[in-house]
Amino acid sequence: MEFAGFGTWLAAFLTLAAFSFLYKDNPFFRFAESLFAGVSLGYYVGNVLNQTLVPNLFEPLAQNFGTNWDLLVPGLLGLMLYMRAAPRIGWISRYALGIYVAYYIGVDFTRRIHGEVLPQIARTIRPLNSLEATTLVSLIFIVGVYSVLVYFFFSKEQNAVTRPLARLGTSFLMISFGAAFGFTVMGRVALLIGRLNFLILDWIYPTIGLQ
Amino acid sequence: MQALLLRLLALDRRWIFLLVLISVMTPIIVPIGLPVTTTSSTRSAFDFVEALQPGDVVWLSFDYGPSSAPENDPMAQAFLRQCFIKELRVIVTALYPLGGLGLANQSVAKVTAEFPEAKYGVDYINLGYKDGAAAVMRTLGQDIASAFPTDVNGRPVSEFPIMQGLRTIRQVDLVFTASTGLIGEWWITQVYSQFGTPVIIGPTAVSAPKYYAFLNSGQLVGMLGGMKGAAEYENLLAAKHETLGKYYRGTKDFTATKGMDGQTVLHGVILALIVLGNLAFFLTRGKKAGAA
Amino acid sequence: MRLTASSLAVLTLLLGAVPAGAVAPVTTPPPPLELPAPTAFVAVDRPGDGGSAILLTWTDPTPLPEGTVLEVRRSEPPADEFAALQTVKPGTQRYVDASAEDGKTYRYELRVRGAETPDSLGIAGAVGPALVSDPVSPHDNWFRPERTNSLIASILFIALILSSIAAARSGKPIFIRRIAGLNAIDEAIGRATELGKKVLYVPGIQSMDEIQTIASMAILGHVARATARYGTDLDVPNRDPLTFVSARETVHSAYLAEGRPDLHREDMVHYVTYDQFAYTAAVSAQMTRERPAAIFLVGYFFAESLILAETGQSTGAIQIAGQADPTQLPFFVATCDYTLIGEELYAASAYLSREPVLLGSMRGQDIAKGLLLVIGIIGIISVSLGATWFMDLVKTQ
Amino acid sequence: MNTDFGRVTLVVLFAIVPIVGIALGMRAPALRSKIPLLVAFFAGLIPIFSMYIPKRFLSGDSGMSPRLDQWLIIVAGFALLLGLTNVISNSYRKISRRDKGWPYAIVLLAGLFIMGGFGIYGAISRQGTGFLPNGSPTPFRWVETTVFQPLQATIFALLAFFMASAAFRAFRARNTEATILLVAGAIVMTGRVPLLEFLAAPFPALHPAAAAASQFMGKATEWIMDTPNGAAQSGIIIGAALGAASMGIRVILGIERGYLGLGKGE
Repeated sequence: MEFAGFGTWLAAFLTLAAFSFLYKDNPFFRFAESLFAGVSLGYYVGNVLNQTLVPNLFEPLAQNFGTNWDLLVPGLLGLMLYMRAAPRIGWISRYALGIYVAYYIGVDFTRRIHGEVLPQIARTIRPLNSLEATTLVSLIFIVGVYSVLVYFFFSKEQNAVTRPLARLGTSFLMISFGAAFGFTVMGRVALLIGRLNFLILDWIYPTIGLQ
Repeated sequence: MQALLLRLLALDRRWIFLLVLISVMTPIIVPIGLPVTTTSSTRSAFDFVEALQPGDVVWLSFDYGPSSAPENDPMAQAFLRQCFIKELRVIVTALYPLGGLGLANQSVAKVTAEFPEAKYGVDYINLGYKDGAAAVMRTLGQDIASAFPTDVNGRPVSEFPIMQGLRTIRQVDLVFTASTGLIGEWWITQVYSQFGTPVIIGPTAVSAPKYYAFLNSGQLVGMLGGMKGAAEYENLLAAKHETLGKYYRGTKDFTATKGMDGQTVLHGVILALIVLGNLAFFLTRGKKAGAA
Repeated sequence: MRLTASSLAVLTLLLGAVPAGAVAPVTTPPPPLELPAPTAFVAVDRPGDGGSAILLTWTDPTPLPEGTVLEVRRSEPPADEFAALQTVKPGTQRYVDASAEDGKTYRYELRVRGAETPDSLGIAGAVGPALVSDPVSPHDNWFRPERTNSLIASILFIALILSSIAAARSGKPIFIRRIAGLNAIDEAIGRATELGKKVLYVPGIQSMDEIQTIASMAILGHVARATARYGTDLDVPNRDPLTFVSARETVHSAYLAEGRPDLHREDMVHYVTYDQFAYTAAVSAQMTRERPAAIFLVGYFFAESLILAETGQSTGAIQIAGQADPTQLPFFVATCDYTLIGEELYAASAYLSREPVLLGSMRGQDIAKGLLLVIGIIGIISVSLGATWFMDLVKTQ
Repeated sequence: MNTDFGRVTLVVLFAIVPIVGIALGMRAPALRSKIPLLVAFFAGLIPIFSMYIPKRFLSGDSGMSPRLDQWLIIVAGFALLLGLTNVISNSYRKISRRDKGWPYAIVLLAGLFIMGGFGIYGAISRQGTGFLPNGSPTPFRWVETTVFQPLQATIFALLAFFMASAAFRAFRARNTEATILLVAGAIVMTGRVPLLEFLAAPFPALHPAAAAASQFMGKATEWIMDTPNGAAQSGIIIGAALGAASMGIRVILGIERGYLGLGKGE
């Protein structure tokens, strides 16, 4: 139990050291920041080994080479990345980086048209044929989307029609940014509540014997 | 006066920081208990779950890490309680790489302790964490067992009655993702769009605005926006199911409803600062113009 | 006892059909039910899938007596016996057998099955006449028909971009409107040069699988050429290792292109750590300690956006931010001098380089936006006139 | 040995062709960029075809597209070592040169080697990085919960402070656009929390009015988030998606190649 108590004290010390950055840069913060950089990198080394390379590469190769022999290729591609260290054959790393980038760009491409452009434009296709409040809301929504799109026209000089539309688009953008900012305050405060809960409920209260 | 206003405009940020600290810390020590109003996105999520039938299968995914736990934990726990009281069958997963599984284990352990009649493997199962959320979701549309061959304890999923006959995510009646970052969105674009399984999302307050787009286009059943959404859900739940009330009226542990106290005070403080800043801005600007 | 899903479903139905606390009658068993048969029962390979699935469709008989379910049974050669596969709630009228195997031929049987009553527990309820399907075997398919519209849209878009690029290459001049945030880049680097301070370029925290990072690399190339020209110091801290590799290549080739390999140092681009917030803490601390004159925050950012931008703001640097995803834009707009919003991030490389190929593809994007506006307006008019089919054209699955 | 069509094609495209390309590139510098771009082109086409073609060799569980995805997760895993060597060599240089703040470089390396060491030990001993069979945490896990997570959460929590200071400075009615931003932000901040009820708490007579006003602000917030905000978000998403898709085409076709350190002509 002593050990657990030590852990809480250590965590509390690091929490306070990190918060001290708000006042100014200081040796405690610098210590915490350097430790954090080192430990986090070590964490990911452990994580990548245990969660990525062992289950996805070493275990499949060791357990069932016949089915997974092709996994030698990503190992090879991974090694190609390191060729960057040798200036004269650094260009070999382009193979690995090129394949990596292009594959995910391909995945992304389909997602953009299929999952974003079409559904979002479909959202604007709403009937405007009745005199109700919802029609007005639909109209505002449609005008908002289309005017923002007009704002994003780059290759045409703005004229008497598009200039006011683009300005209207800017107004929609500003409403959105203001509103999203205001909306987010909550989430950020929640994080602070989480830390203060730890400091007060898990560290100070037990330490002073209050529960 | 003029000098004071100018000083206010150039106020050292550290005074604001101190004010923030005091206003959030006070309600944790001295709770207030303010009322919460319900938004329609939370209500539609709640109603959808209420309309499910006993035995329906729901999927609860812990797609967040410790940093957003104060927001996401209460949502996941409220949803889990609702599932157990409605006798839904729950499949739990964690797709967030940094500590998602730990939080899932904690919440599941906490809530299942409250419902001793819920049987592991029959009424719920914890499939654990899997790397590569987007790819996992694509696989779920083909074959759940190939994405999650074993449960969190390493036992083959085929051993558990709850997984019998459940081959793909298409057969699941609802996905609930408590999420931060991109994973929540993938449930919509990878799972709802491609396999049609309804999705409720409990995002952090910061990503919530993005999901209104999906909510409006009908790609989402409902949404619990941040801690406020979680507090709304807690209130709806406590009002509908008397027996659950006790978890939301205690003083010992943290609930979203309590978190809302600190939120309210701090929002008030920030708004007051903005008003003061603008007053000072206009008064000094007027003076400068007059002097010129 | 191990319950299967199908028996659970039956049980569920049973519990729903029987009032709680009903006392089992001790009299004679109930008279045999005359159950109807479903119609239009068809079993086909499920279209547009990767195999291993058979789609069954039918029409429920009307009226369907209360408390009945539809039972799907399957036989696979060489055995001719039908074995129970699944029971389906009334009203579903379709079932996908996802346990079929490619290359095997199956036949399916469908019938209405009466609910079991408490007095005959364990005894199968009455069954209606069975329909039997033609033999069918599953296989993988060449096309997903439900994605026709997105395929057409993608092909049209690719054709549009490529033809715009071809037109631009043939020398057609292309106008581009002013983008303040991009004009400010040279101004910011100029100020850093005057003050003799460094330029800090943060390329977001995502890897090279994110297209915003690639757009950021294009802008980094431009920034690095400017710092090479002016002899200003440049610093690029990285969170993602692949982005780190790419940033190194980009900066190195920019200094070579400007003919200043002498000014280039390998450690201009350095790696920090893989953790989002450890990276944020390190970069924020670096801002307060080194006080760069110009800070670029361009790429894909998450929650760290405001920590970085607000810390940078407090150091008095000129800050230029850019992100295509909308979530972090409010914070950049609130704290930075200039922000590239959404598509402006992708327009940057065309704007900065004025290369015909890039200008041409930007022109293609504009035409696509114009087409979308036209489609949207036609859509609104047609749904307002009651044509609901229009929505099906743009709906994706 | 698995010799499915898809599997073999992947190996040919992304192992045999690169190896041949490297051999050719040793002699002909022009091929040092052309063949990588050609190989990348094929890598980009695979997921696009897989989107529309459900054939098993391409899109099945271990078809070409999912398999390439699995490969690349491994490649990304290898990349971390590059970052790691960079950090170690930079820190080492700092310490040996006694640069300003060099003791902190020792702290960094100590954290890295301790945590990394626990992780490597976990992988070799098959103990993993979670809990031991007796339920107690592994050393890796212990450092994770007492050092790593508290620091992560605290740096994240700094945002609460920065939100307040940024709001104080940015939400000023300097011009029309800033005023729109301010008004929208203020309405939403009021509507998100029961602020009006809180303010009316000391005055019982005002309670119903405050509750009604609070309800109204909540509705207004929802409307703003839904309609004008939702519209602007949709607009940004559509524009950005077109920009991204067009950039994607350029990358796959090898027109945009700066990320590989390649100029136009290369």
